Amino acid sequence: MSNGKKGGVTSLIYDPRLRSIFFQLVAIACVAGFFWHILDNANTNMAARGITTGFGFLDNQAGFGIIQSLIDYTETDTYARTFTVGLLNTLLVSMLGIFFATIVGFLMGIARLSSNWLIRKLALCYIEVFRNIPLLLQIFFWYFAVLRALPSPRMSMEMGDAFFLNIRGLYMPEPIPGAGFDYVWIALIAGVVGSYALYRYAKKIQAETGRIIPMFLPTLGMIIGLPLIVFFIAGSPLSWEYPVLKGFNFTDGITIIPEFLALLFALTIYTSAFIAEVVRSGIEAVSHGQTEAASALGLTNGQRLRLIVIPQSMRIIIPPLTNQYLNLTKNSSLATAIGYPDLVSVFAGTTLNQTGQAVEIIFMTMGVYLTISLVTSAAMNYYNSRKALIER
Amino acid sequence: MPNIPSDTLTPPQPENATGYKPLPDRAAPGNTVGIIGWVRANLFNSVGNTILTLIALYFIYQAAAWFLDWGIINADLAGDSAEACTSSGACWVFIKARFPQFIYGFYPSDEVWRINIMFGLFAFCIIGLVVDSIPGKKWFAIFTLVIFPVLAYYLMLGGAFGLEKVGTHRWGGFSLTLILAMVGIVASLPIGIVLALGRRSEMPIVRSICITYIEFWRGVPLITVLFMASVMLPLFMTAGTDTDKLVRALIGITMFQSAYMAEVVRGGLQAIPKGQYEAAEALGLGYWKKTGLIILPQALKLMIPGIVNTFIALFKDTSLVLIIGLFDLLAIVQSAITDPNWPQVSVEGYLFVAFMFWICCFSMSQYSQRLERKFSTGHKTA
Amino acid sequence: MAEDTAKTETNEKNMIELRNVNKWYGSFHVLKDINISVRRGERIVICGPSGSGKSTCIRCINRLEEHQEGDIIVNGVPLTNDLKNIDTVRREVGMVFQHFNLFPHLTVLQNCTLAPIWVRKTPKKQAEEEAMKYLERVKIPQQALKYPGQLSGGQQQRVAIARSLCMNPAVMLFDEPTSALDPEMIKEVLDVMVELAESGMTMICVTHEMGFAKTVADRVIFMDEGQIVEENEPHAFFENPQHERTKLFLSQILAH
Amino acid sequence: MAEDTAKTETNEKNMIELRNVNKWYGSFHVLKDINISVRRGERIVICGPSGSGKSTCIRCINRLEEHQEGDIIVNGVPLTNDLKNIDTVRREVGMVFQHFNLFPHLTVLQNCTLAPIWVRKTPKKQAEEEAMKYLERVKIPQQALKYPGQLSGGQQQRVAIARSLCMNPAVMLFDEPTSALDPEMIKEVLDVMVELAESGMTMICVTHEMGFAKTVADRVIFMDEGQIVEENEPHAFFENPQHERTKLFLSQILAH
Amino acid sequence: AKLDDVKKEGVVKCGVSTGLPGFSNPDDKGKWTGLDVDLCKAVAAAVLGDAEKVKYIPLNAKERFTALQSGEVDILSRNTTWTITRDGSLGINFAGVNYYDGQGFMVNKGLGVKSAKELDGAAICIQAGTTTELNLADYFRKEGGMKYQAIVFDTSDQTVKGFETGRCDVLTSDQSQLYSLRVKLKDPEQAIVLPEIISKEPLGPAVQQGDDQWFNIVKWVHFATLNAEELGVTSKNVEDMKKSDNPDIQRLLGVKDQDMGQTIGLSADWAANAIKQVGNYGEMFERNVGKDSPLDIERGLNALWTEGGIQYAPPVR
Ligand SMILES: Nc1ncnc2c1ncn2[C@@H]1O[C@H](COP(=O)(O)OP(=O)(O)OP(=O)(O)O)[C@@H](O)[C@H]1O
Ligand SMILES: Nc1ncnc2c1ncn2[C@@H]1O[C@H](COP(=O)(O)OP(=O)(O)OP(=O)(O)O)[C@@H](O)[C@H]1O
Ligand SMILES: [Mg+2]
Ligand SMILES: [Mg+2]
Repeated sequence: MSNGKKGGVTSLIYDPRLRSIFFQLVAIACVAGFFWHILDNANTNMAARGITTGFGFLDNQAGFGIIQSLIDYTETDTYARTFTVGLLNTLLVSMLGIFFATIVGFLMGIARLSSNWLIRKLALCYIEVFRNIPLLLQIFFWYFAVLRALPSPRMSMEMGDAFFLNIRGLYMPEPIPGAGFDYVWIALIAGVVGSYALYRYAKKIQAETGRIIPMFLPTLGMIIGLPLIVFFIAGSPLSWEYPVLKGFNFTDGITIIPEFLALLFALTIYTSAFIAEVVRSGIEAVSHGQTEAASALGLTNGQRLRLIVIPQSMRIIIPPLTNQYLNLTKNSSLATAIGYPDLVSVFAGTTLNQTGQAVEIIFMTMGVYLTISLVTSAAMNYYNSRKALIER
Repeated sequence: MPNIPSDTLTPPQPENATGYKPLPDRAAPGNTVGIIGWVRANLFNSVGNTILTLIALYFIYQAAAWFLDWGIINADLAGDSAEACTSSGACWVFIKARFPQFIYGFYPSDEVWRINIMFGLFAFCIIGLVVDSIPGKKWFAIFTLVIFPVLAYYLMLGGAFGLEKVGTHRWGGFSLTLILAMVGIVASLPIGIVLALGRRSEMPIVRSICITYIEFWRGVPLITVLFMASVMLPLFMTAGTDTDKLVRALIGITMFQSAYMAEVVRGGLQAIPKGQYEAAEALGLGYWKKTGLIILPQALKLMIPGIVNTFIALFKDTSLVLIIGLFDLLAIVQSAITDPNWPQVSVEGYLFVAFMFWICCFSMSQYSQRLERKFSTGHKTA
Repeated sequence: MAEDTAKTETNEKNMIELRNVNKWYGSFHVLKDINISVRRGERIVICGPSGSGKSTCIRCINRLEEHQEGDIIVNGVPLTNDLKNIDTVRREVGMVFQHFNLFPHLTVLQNCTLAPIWVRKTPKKQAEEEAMKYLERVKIPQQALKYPGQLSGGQQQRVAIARSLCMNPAVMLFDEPTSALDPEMIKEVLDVMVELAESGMTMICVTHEMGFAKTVADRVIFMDEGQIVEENEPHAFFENPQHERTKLFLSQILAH
Repeated sequence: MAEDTAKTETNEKNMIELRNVNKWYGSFHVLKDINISVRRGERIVICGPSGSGKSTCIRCINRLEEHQEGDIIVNGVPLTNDLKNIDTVRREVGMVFQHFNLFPHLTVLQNCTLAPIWVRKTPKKQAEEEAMKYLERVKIPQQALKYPGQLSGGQQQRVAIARSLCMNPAVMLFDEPTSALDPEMIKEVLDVMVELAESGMTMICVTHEMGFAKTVADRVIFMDEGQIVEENEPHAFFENPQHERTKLFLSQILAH
Repeated sequence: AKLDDVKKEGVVKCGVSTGLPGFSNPDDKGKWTGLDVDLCKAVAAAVLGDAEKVKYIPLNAKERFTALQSGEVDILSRNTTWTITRDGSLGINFAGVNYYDGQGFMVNKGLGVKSAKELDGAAICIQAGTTTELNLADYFRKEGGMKYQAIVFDTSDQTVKGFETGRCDVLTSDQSQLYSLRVKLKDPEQAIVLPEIISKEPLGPAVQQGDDQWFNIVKWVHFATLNAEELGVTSKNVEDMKKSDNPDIQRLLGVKDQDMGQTIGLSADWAANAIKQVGNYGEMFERNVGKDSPLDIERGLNALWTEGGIQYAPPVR
């Protein structure tokens, strides 16, 4: 509130600023009292039950196995490491989920606006079915009803001795880069840099002469072709480690466990239904007049999309899209229901159970998700403030 | 004016220049109207679309054929035990046999009438609220939000009015799902209103407290909240406080949900034009009277679609209580599926749950979309 | 009651008094040294180009906006941060807005009785009777049970006037009450206002309806860029404006 | 280039030629046997009651709508399903819409240079210079770096006109360019259009601004129910309409 | 104190497993049966005089300790292994061992595996949050770094289902559980339990720390059922036995002014009630997991000390 004006008889209770200070003090007192109360309770309760506090437990040996880990992990590692393993697994499934959900969601959103009635209605069915069924149920469905129907390892479905699909998961060959593979990486980097340079050059040429240099094929060539050529010149320095059936299971190669597949399927499909709606409304929000105006100026179909429709609809799409990404990340915690070893499952689940350090563990777990959310929202607000259409 | 040859000033006169008669409408060229026109325009208007149409038709045919075959033609419906499932199709007998359990959970079968009454009352409330032609929406709303919960509480729990007490550990199935969602919404609404008002307050500390609360709960997954409620809440309570598992879950859900509700309420408050606040102030109404008499009554109406949408989200999310060991609809079906007495019935079971959830969520979302459309046209003119 | 004492005290004095009022929106100086005194029963018209601060000025009088310097005294009560004074002043001052701001969820009658019942604590019955009286005065008693959304703009504005009158204000403020109306409706609202003016109500009215100004105003105040440029009785103001700015403004207005 | 040859070929002929054009929306017959020829430099005003098919008619000319029967030939290029022809025609024809349809995410200057750069492949610098020339012509060069959202309606419509002019069209189509504007702004847009007309641009303009029609039109076409009812030079059209339907329409318009 | 609370509420809140035949399992009508269930019933009979005054709260492995800590259950009788960390840092007390168990493996017959040592590389189904999860890791490390994949499930139902559908080759759990889970299989014959026992798993009821009276009650109800078996007191003959002159029996059944119940805050006929309504340990065992049950588990370690087992109860005196 701005400066008020003095004078007159000001009785204190009627001064709005004093009132506001008073209310705020009361609010602080309530919140502080509440926290003090529960902390006090927690302390007495934990003391009474002989529960130790603190983060010391993180250095203790975990002693249990985790089926999927992106970093080296054995049972002798510490709980701190199980935390990292879980976090990485959460990030892995979230990132891939986001990637696929975006693709499927955009396809469905665009299908929803197709000129083909049948496609439009099919997309509508897809959206209405999948977003109105609980995600957990979808996860169960994929895991317990669909993937469970796959054959046993000995009867795997196979593709060319390289890919095997069975109830234990999907097995794929693992690429082992040999000597000289580094050159391929260098070529790839060179390709990316080259493409960027070409992009800058093309822009300059267009500004100066108006000539439009085609970008698609050269970029493709530089980013994919160049590394490929280098790869073959270097004598194909890449070997594959094929999965083999040894004893009970396939070993070697890359294994994708069914828990992961089920979670990924369910997250992708569920979220893509929401993304499709986001995309549809984003595109519909660009008025028909805009496309008409662009056509009337003689822009081609592709230019219309690239220069007019997409830039405008992306502004509308991106904030709710980010929300969906956050939802997906949070929803990945349902992994615990089927035993995919994500953060909640290994840390807030097994670790909590082994150590009994409920407060610390839940606190850390929530902290992780909260950090992800807040950082993303902050980035989003920044983006919005940059991209908001300027009005008067 | 540029010089234009004089003959152009009298343009070629059409034949009907002297006596204008409206031409009759002609029918459009045959291939652009009617069913054929529609099919051409909507299904086969280009090569790409034709291919898409054919592919889509093929898939629809496949799916429909499979479902007809598995779910209807070859399905078993008669009988009441696993032995009745002999054919290759779906075993709907399973659903039939377990249906009461799916709906009522472990509620004692002699007392099930109580749940039925609750369902009946609930349907009564909903019909009263949703059907436009029924007057007295305000009273229905008050009944639903205030009286119905009390009635339902005593009906379900018993222990008073001569009703046998049925502990919450025997609640389950669809009725539990409904209870979780209802309580979640009804309890989070007032908290959400307070939070939203706080978030719009001019007092920085109150505002930041509310923002912190809202952003905190919106930033964490519900499942961690449920974990917290089930694992940590007992630690935070004074020793010896009786904490029923269901109550703890409900506390968690309510805290979580109130943050989302606060955002819905805020949306409603923001939609009220500034002039309404000013007019109320100019009439001498203080903050609480202004809010209670002018702003909230209008905002609440605008919030209904938002509330329904939150309700849908919550309704789906209640299935997570399975993870902390409550037997909602999904959990009870899930555990029934593992019954060794029944053969492979997981697809049937999941389909049944999916169908129940879908029907509820889909009809609610249609309702909220209808309301949104109504408000988007209605409010401007009002 | 405090207000009663306040009233008797200032009975002979000015009803509204603005002394060297200054106001800023952020760093934008919107009101500059405004001095206005309005006697009981006086009718003032404020005019001026868009953005000149007219609305801000009268919104300060019932504290919808806070001023930062100078004194505003309404019916002897100074407007300070004291909530009690603000309440007292708002009961004395009725306000009619450009966009009516009726409460769409309440009937016309409820709109009118809301403040008497909740602020003045009048019994409902009595409040309704009084409200009907005022609705008759603005010539729409038959609409009492309708909702604002069902009325035309002119009718809505008349309800807004009746709603203010129900609080028995000592002063009425009007902020461009006719500018959101279709031409046919302007007249019916102006008629009500003229009738009100003739009954001796103290009024401050921001309007560009020069006909109205000429008919009823005791004084016309012309504002520009947050300042009072000229202040005169209507005849002199229109026939013989003193300042170039006023002349320019009048030429534009009258050309319409 | 194809367009150049096309131009030379038809230099002496009609710029736009509609022959027995028929169009249906679904089964609704919206254009019935429309015949219009527009010579280079001619200025046509189309008027008629709402729903009579005026917009549809001019939207067919740059193929925003497809017609089902008859021929439309623009600058010698027939409008068929051939995408190349459509492109050629659209480059020749500028269009100004009722609701401006500026691109809100681009500055005024970018709005104007977009099509020259991407369609005509003009170097950016040159495109900007030309755009500034046209912006000066519509009297808003100083707004070049603002976004459309920051401009008033009249200014936006002038930008829309400049944007079309930047493509150097042979013909300009206007679809009720002033009807979404506030009265003060109508004039500034009409001024620009009159100036454009006087410079010899071929124009077809759907409008109800009869003043404009009288000042600049070479011919006025009156449409009703998808047909051309009357076609005459403005003087004759307004003073001495031939048909009852026209008379009725004019009496309504002029009463305003 | 807990005893007063229980008396006031008139019901013993008993935390049991969500479904483990032989130990705690609801039947079609929702009636709970099993060894763990019987222990709660015995406590209810001793404290309240009525074995049916029990409220069963099904818990999965992850939530069981919280439920006990928070007082949601009065007794956790849920095949829970007694370990030092659980005593030490979870704030709970084990009141005895009602089943001496050890962790074992169950495999599909078709795999042809005869010993746990052949399990290198196997996928192993396991229930999350159990000591078995930890023992397993130890065992495979001890056996020269054999590899395995742990597939964890939330409930034992899911674990069995996972094993049955082939998600894993091996199911590991306490041996008693293996037998009981095996009955749940569609074809129990398809699975065999391997002979190795890789850990000690003393299973027993647990109570919250800090209430010694309640701790004693639970402990001594269990001992009473053991003593009853040792003394030959059964649910059938308990009334007759009240007339016995054996002072041990008299003290146990609280007849002839031998009121031992009061020392732990109960009435004199506490043990008599429990035995009459639920039976002695031997009866409970045979009824639920032994000869008279589909599980058909040998007494083995769980035989009385007098019969070569290690079930040994302190005297009632
Ligand atoms: N809340 C505000 N914050 C900042 N500036 C404001 C605010 N309200 C009004 N202004 C500015 O203060 C100036 C005076 O506004 P005011 O509404 O009093 O003008 P007015 O004379 O009533 O104009 P009009 O005839 O258009 O209603 C204007 O320049 C306006 O832009
Ligand atoms: N996309 C469409 N689908 C179906 N009917 C349409 C469509 N667009 C226009 N119409 C109908 O075609 C008729 C002519 O429309 P058009 O917009 O050309 O009229 P107009 O003369 O421009 O009217 P106005 O003066 O209101 O702009 C109207 O009856 C209209 O309802
Ligand atoms: Mg104003
Ligand atoms: Mg039109």
